Amino acid sequence: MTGEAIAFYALAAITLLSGVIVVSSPNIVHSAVALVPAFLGVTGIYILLNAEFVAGVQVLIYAGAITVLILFVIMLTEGGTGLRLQQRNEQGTIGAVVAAAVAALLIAGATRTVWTPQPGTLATYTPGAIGQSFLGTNLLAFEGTSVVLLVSLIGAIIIARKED
Amino acid sequence: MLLDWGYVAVFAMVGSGMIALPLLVIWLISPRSAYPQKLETYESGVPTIGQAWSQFNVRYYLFSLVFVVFDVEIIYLYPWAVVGRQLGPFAFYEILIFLVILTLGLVYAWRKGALEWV
Amino acid sequence: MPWYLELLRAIGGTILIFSGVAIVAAMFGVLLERKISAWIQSRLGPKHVGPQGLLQTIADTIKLIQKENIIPQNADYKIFASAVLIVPLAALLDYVVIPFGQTRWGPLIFRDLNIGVLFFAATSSLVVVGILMAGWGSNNKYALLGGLRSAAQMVSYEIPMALALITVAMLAGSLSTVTIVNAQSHLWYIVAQPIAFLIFVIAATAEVNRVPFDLVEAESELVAGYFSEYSGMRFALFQLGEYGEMFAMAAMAVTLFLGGWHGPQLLPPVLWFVIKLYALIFVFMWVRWTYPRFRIDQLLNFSWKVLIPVALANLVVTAFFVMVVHP
Amino acid sequence: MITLTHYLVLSALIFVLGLFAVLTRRNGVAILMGIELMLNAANINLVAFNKFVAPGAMQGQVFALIVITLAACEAAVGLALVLAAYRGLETIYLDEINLMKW
Repeated sequence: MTGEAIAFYALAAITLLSGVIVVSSPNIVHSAVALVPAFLGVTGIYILLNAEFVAGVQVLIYAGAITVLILFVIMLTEGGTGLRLQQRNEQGTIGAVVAAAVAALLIAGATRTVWTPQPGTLATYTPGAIGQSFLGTNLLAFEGTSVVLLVSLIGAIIIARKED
Repeated sequence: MLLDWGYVAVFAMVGSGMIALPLLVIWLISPRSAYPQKLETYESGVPTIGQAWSQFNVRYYLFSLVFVVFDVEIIYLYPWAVVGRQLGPFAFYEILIFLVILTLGLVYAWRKGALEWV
Repeated sequence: MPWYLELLRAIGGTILIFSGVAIVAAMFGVLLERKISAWIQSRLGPKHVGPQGLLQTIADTIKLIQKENIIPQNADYKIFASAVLIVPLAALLDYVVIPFGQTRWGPLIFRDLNIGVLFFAATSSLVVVGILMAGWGSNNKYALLGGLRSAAQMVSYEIPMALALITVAMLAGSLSTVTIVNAQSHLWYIVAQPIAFLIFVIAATAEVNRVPFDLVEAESELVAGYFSEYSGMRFALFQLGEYGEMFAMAAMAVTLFLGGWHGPQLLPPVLWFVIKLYALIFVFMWVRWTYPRFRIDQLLNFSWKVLIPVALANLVVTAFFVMVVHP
Repeated sequence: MITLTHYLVLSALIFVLGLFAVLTRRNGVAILMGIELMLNAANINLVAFNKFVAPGAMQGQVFALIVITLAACEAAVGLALVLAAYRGLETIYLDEINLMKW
């Protein structure tokens, strides 16, 4: 087994195991904390895929910001008082069946399709190259995200604030 | 490049081992003389009242909300900063539009009092 | 190089950095802090263990190892215990990208990553999660309040810090720390970017929760903040994380603004780096024992209404000069 | 040898975990966590296709960054909704928020 394979399977195991904790833990705080290793495992997968910059952003945004936001909301709403409550609705069985069906479909699709690579050598994905792409080809998407960020900031503030 | 990150992975793994080592040592050698009072939550010496896990004020959320939006904005500035010099004035005007739009968000949050600790 | 040599090299480097940080930053840093505070307050400080009290921290460590290992019965054990691992690890990961000096074989750095500065920002943002976990897991009112305050404070000051980092990265045209240091061989960036330097140092002080931004662990209000319930070696590991983070922030400031290892030929580069590092650490400690504590609204206002607008304006002006005036 | 298929299967599994959380959890915050997992799975696909199918291009990574941005916005607004629901209805259990069903 090559180093890449070992790394892939180890990262996949970390991600999936912590994902299972996120999905199944009866304690919502444990779920939120288990998100951190799940995100870090995905970060490792990005690195295996030569996407260094995306990996750095993943840690900064997901592990460092979104998790904090989620933990804050848990502490602001139910805190530890939700421990005794039922965390799963009555759709457990149906949900499992649907999830398994979707998994079978996706995996079948992924394994049976033959992907033909386009010609071209692997680009070096430095931050600089990503910057070139954002300021060149993808300029509209780049400026568009600023509008999305502005709108979601305003919307979230309006929703979260008390009505005066 | 993968070699670099292999180093980082080794750093993280060996590092966690080195942090866990003193914990193992104290688990082996530390004295154990637990009696119930010692295991109580510290509350300035008086008996503990209730759980700490209760609800907190929404203002913490507003700050972390504005933080998340600005943190996301900042990730776009890193690649821009690296190539800015090569691209010249064009890059500057592009980012100026981006920053002006987001500064509107900061101004809005400021005016609406989302940045006030009340 | 064959893979097992690389592996040995990586493990050796890790052990070197960890023990180095534990001894230089945590043990010596605590001693330095006590000596400097004593000097500022016209006291003597630790004096009995070893010559001039030099061995005081070693004695303290031995004491902490012998302490009982208490976990409060109301605590959430899993979260309580894993927070101890996360905080020091996140603090020490910062050292991966810090170039300590220059040797004949190249820069003395654990690994020169392409995204060095971003890596630094990302790992130091992980500390917040560890602190929230410590505060939550303890199930103690002081600890939870300290953890929440700390998280609100640290996230607020992450943004001006990142803006200062980006300003420097723009001048050097790279995120790699070695490239940034090499770009300063003629002119240190503190000369070109005094405002960014000030912002970085202020934000760094807040990130490591030191006075005047220490209301996270304000002794008179919150006992010890998020680590109130941690005793013995666990307490020591939090101290390691805290001092490790402080030295990492100072080392990053040296790397970005004070020319890293550059200096006149009189001394070897590593020594220059250490001298600058300790000069900055001295400033941190001097500030701690001189200024009173902020109130939380002042603290958050200062970040959002002063530092962030100033940092943004500084960034735009710098970008104007870099990209429009001298492209 | 790790191929594109390995990454696709991994991302399918993560996606399904997220989907399961969305379908069966009662807590609004837990559902948002499931959505975050699903977005992560989509991102793995984007980056993996970028590397294996279109190696010369940049688009996969660029759009991964945009998806991360949108995920952050989604989390901010979604959690604000949870907070508002908690303030107004005093519950964040979505099956108890059923005023409109009457």
